[in-house]
Amino acid sequence: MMRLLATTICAALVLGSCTKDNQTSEFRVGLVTPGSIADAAWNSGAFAGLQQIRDSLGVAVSHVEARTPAEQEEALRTYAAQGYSLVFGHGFEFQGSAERVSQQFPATIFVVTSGERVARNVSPLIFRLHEASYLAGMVAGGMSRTGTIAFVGGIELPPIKLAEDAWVAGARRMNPAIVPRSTYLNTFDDVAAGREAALALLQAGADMFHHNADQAALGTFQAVKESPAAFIFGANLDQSSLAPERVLGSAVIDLPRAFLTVAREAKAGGFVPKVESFGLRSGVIRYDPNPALLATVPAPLQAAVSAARDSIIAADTGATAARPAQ
Amino acid sequence: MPQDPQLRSHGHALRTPLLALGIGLAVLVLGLATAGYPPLPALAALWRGALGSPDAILSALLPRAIPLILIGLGIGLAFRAGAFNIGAEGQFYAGAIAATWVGLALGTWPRLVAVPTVLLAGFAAGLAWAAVPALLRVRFGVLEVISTLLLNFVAEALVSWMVLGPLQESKHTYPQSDPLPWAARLPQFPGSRLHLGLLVALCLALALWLFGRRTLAGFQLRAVGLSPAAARVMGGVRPERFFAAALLVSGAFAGLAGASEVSGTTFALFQNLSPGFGFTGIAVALLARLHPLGIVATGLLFAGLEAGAGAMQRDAGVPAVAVYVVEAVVILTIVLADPAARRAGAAATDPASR
Amino acid sequence: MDLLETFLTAAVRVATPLLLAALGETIAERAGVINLGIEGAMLAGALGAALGATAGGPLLGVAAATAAGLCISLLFAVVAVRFRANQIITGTAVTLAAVGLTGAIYRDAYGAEGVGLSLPTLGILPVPGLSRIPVLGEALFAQSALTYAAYLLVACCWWLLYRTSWGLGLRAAGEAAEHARASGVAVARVRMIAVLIGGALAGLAGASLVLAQVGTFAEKMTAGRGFIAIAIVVLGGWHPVRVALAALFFGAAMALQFLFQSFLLGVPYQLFLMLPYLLTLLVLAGAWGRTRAPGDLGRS
Amino acid sequence: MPAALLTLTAIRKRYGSTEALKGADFSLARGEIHALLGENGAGKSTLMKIAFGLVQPDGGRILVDGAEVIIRNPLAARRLGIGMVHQHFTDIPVFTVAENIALAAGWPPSGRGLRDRVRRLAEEAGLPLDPDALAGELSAGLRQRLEVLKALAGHARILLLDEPTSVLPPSEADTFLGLVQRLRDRGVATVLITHKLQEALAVADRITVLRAGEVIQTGAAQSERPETLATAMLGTAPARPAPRIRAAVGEVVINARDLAIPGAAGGGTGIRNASFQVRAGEVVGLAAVEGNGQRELLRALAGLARPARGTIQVTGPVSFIPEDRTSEGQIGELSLTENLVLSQGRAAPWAQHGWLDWPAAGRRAGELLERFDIRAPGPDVAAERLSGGNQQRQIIANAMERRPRVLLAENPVRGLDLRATAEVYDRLRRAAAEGAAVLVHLPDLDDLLDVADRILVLAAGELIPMPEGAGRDLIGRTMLGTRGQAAAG
Repeated sequence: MMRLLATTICAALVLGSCTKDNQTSEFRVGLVTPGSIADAAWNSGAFAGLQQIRDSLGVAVSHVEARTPAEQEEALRTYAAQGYSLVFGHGFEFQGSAERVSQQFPATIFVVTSGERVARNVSPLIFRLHEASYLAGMVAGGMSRTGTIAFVGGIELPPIKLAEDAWVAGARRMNPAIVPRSTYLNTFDDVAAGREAALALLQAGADMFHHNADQAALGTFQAVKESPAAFIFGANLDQSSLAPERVLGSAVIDLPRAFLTVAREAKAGGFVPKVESFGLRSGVIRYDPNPALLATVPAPLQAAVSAARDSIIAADTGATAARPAQ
Repeated sequence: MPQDPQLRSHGHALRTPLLALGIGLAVLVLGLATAGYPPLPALAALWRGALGSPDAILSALLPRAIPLILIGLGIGLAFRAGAFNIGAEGQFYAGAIAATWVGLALGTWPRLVAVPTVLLAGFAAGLAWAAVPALLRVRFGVLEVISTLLLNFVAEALVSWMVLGPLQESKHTYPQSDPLPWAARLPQFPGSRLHLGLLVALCLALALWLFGRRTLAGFQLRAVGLSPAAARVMGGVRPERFFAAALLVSGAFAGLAGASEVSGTTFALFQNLSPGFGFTGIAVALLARLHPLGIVATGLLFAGLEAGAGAMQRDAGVPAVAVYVVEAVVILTIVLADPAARRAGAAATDPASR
Repeated sequence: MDLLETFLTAAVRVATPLLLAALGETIAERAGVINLGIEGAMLAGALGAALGATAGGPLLGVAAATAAGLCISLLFAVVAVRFRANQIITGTAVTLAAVGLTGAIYRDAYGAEGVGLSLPTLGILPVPGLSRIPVLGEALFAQSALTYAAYLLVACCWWLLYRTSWGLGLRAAGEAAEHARASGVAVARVRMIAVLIGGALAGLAGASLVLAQVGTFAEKMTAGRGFIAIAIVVLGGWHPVRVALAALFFGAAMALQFLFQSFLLGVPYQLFLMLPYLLTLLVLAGAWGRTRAPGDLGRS
Repeated sequence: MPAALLTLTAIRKRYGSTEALKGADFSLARGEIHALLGENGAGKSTLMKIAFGLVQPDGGRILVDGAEVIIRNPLAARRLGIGMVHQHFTDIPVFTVAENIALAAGWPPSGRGLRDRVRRLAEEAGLPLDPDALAGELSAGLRQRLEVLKALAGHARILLLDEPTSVLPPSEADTFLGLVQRLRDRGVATVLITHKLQEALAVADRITVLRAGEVIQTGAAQSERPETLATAMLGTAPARPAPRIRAAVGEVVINARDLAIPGAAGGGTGIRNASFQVRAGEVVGLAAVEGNGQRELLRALAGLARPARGTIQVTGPVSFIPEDRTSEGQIGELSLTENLVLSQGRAAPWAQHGWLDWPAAGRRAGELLERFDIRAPGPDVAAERLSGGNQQRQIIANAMERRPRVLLAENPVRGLDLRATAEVYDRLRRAAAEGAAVLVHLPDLDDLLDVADRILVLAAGELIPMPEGAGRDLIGRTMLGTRGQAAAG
């Protein structure tokens, strides 16, 4: 058994050195997602971005799904070893592994979505989705009849917690007495959990919902749809289509646009690693109201939301703050 | 010299796994072709990802194999004694949690002392986690198949609490622990992700092989697994002791795997540390007919399949889910084609163990 | 609706898929087969329900789910019963295959990036009169048709196991296969059918998850409910009525978890996630630990 | 001669390399008791399992009522009116009597209707039995009664009894045979498989002798004589019992005082009170009806069970030969060498400080093959590949290898043919001659009287020593003594 093993490994090493990876100088882009790209949210948005890079820039792209930290690091590393020029690690969890891998592969640019630190060739991509969630919260605060609003989160990750806090702050601005409730599902997969959480929150009196739970939130939409007086705000994508009668608006990250911006810059050469931070000002982050329900939102409230958006954009100096203040 | 029955048919022992692998690949090719992916580039990618370059071997194949081998060794031992441990997943997390806890506290220790201490912590925690089903079985007659399964869910909730609570990193934002200090990290092979855990796994495989083949206790353990009644009546041993000890050690090995993963690969605790090692480990052990050296080979096989699957996604655009089907087909072919693997399991699932 | 009623209603709703799957597993285990593949059968049922409902409404969804569960468990039955391969390992592999297949088919049918499927669901059907009973009425009798089906199936399973000669033969096959054979029970066939019934019910459980609970499909959405069902069977001592109570207990524990989170802050919610499993272990170690498993369970 | 009820013609059956049946013919007439006589392994059970659909023949024909039938499974057999009582109990221990009968008869197991039906069946057959009792909690005699009821439940006209008395004490065996005769009078034709000549001669109308898969002779019972039957069974004249070696009785090596041992799960009385001594050099017989504590006593002496009360002093190495060869006496998957290593534990010369010297163990196993005349290809062959007699020789060899001061044997001849049985008895006597104290339990009282120097009776948890020279009748009555239930039921 051992001898066979040794022979196999030796043979593989020999063969391996023959079939050396074609390390061309061609510009190639890799994407590593922490979950299924069929989630209609965080990961599928990144995949859409990758495809846009392929179509707009005419470069070769590749995608890998890696669910555990070990696999994620391996995936980043393998792309770099194969000579990819730009590799996206789609989530804060890639920060540590990107930093480790980058030291060995200085020629590759690593972009960590929702990352936090800049290294020589590691660039975090920060989406200030909370700016849009804040606007959604304002609408919710102004519209809530019960005075209770609810947030359904997947796992308590920093960007998700930020979005929750901004949502609550927005609602408070319109109604200081608002009661915020929240539930974390500890999963992004379990749709039924998303629905049960929403039903419990409805019982707690909530009539305005926001989420950041990817595909598990599909259950939240379902619960809201079945409850007569409740409304929900989408996250990451424009989710109006999930429940056209009940989605007042969505806090949107235009991932394709952001990915394309970064890739174009990298392809042009002279990419300087920095914190790429996108807020409302960039147009990558948007609060998209559902046009079908726009009429139900009182005009003064709409005006207040517009004003708030303008002032957030005005306050954004374009400087690349490392992290938005918490 | 009387032969170890496990080695009696050398050629035959290898034939079935290879056959199964062949059939698994054939099913993969068929599936790819029907789904519209050109099979040849996909297979080429599979090879590249698993064994295609020194880098693939050192940074993808071998690091992936380490936890699989360690867990497989433990499960193999437990099954031999007739203890059906399907809780390696939970024991792995218990080990990872303990190793992180200890590792974070040892920043100032010399590495030569700190690393073994970290591994030992994982070992002990896995053992303790397995002590619950062992105790429940021996004292209360609760089937370990059930209790180990239940404890997996508890461990998953526990690790989730740890990374958001007591062990959360110092800024209290990310659901992960602080990175382990350098002193608590297993040394890595320069320029690769391969770490010293492999050596530990190989040594343990060798030790287990010697234990099973050359020691009275190892032989008695196998006898207990084959027939607890005969081992008790003829051999004068206490089957429940061997049963419990095997369950404990098997948990300890899974805990050690958790420690080695934290200390050698991820350097921090995460709640999604395991992609299902505990269940793949069962396949690894059974596929090798519970033979410790065979487990090294089958651990590498499954690691190769998974590393290759990554490459199939990367280079050939094959969806990630395809690899689940391939693994399933390989396992099913083996249990179908190999009466010995079938029997190994049969003895192990005998819940009565009377 | 007050808090208690909401909680009880949620408990029954959450318990329904667990109960359906656990009932099926009870039958299989009573025949001596432990089928870890029901997690896969449930997932296949969920996808079947989604495909069926997309094509022809909720009823077709239910039918397709049952068929999908049946297909997956047929694979298990052939390998583990016909060829007598190890049941645990076969079940694990079958679940793995189901995860892969459902993912591939889902991506093929609805696109690689997924969609937020919104499926026609089975609505709530309050039973006239009964649903007015204070406290429990709403919880037990204002549910979807599949919950009532589950109640009915509890009675059916009980009747099948304890009141028919086929059920007697099935229990004999699970207790002592050799002796049952000597008494004229066609053990392999009985086990095969028991596994298929279990698969069909697991498929139905998937349907209830998709069509009665969430109205959508997502990859791996069963999230371990099949394994929980196995724990429920043990907790219920392999008896349909007690299994139903155990399923309700698990449902209640899960519902409680969400309720607590939405009302209490600062308590680590993971503690609630652990609760049902720890309680099951305690119960197993305590009074019900004496409940005997079928004598030949797991022996192929 | 009227058409036979059941006819088996030219039945052939092969298991791997051994030919179990080489074209056997057998016929059962209406209303007769037909004894099927033969050594173990002669093919008696296989022939009857074929008639009951449990085994499919490789060739030959089966006729019921003169019409050819194919019996695919026991269900089909039952439809033809055939019922069978197996050598071992085949009930489901956790089922009630009623449920067990319903299972065999294909009746729906619903409550009161079933209970009445079972009660009626039991009364008609003259075999009263509580329908609600759990099968696993019945005494051996009652459990055998249940087996017969199960066989009769489907209106059986043909009853196949496979060594039905082997699990019964002498008096219950007589009762049972009386019952078979009563059933004949009600029109049930019976095949009685046995290897006991006396039994066949006592109740059968006709006797067929099977040897090595072939029918040697068949004829009316009145015209048979034991000697000719024995010759037909064995092929040669029966072996004469070896001359008894009388050893010098030495010191006390087993000393038990005021023992109380709880009964094993699933029935049995256990031991309530026992004090006795056994000396080196003597063979002591333990006479007891199944389930009267002999199992518990032997196991306690072997150190496998702890007494609830009292003391046991046992000197020197103890060897124990359990009743169930295949499940306790050895591990079939392991080789002879490995079984030897297992049985010797850490005291063996090849186990130094816990490390095993396999070559040394293998050499010793080879020597034992020769010394104990074990016919095996070599010490590396798996124990399960040996014949029953050779397996038992190997178990005895392993037991003797410990050089026991105390040898405990629990029915060490189960399933062995006459020659092998005689050889085992000889080994026990020789062990005593070499200075061991031998305590042996045999279900057959005659054999026990043959082999033992003195008898201890276990009845209802009490140990009663028999005076030397006590006769069969006294011992038999003592065995049943206070235990009325077994006889009356």
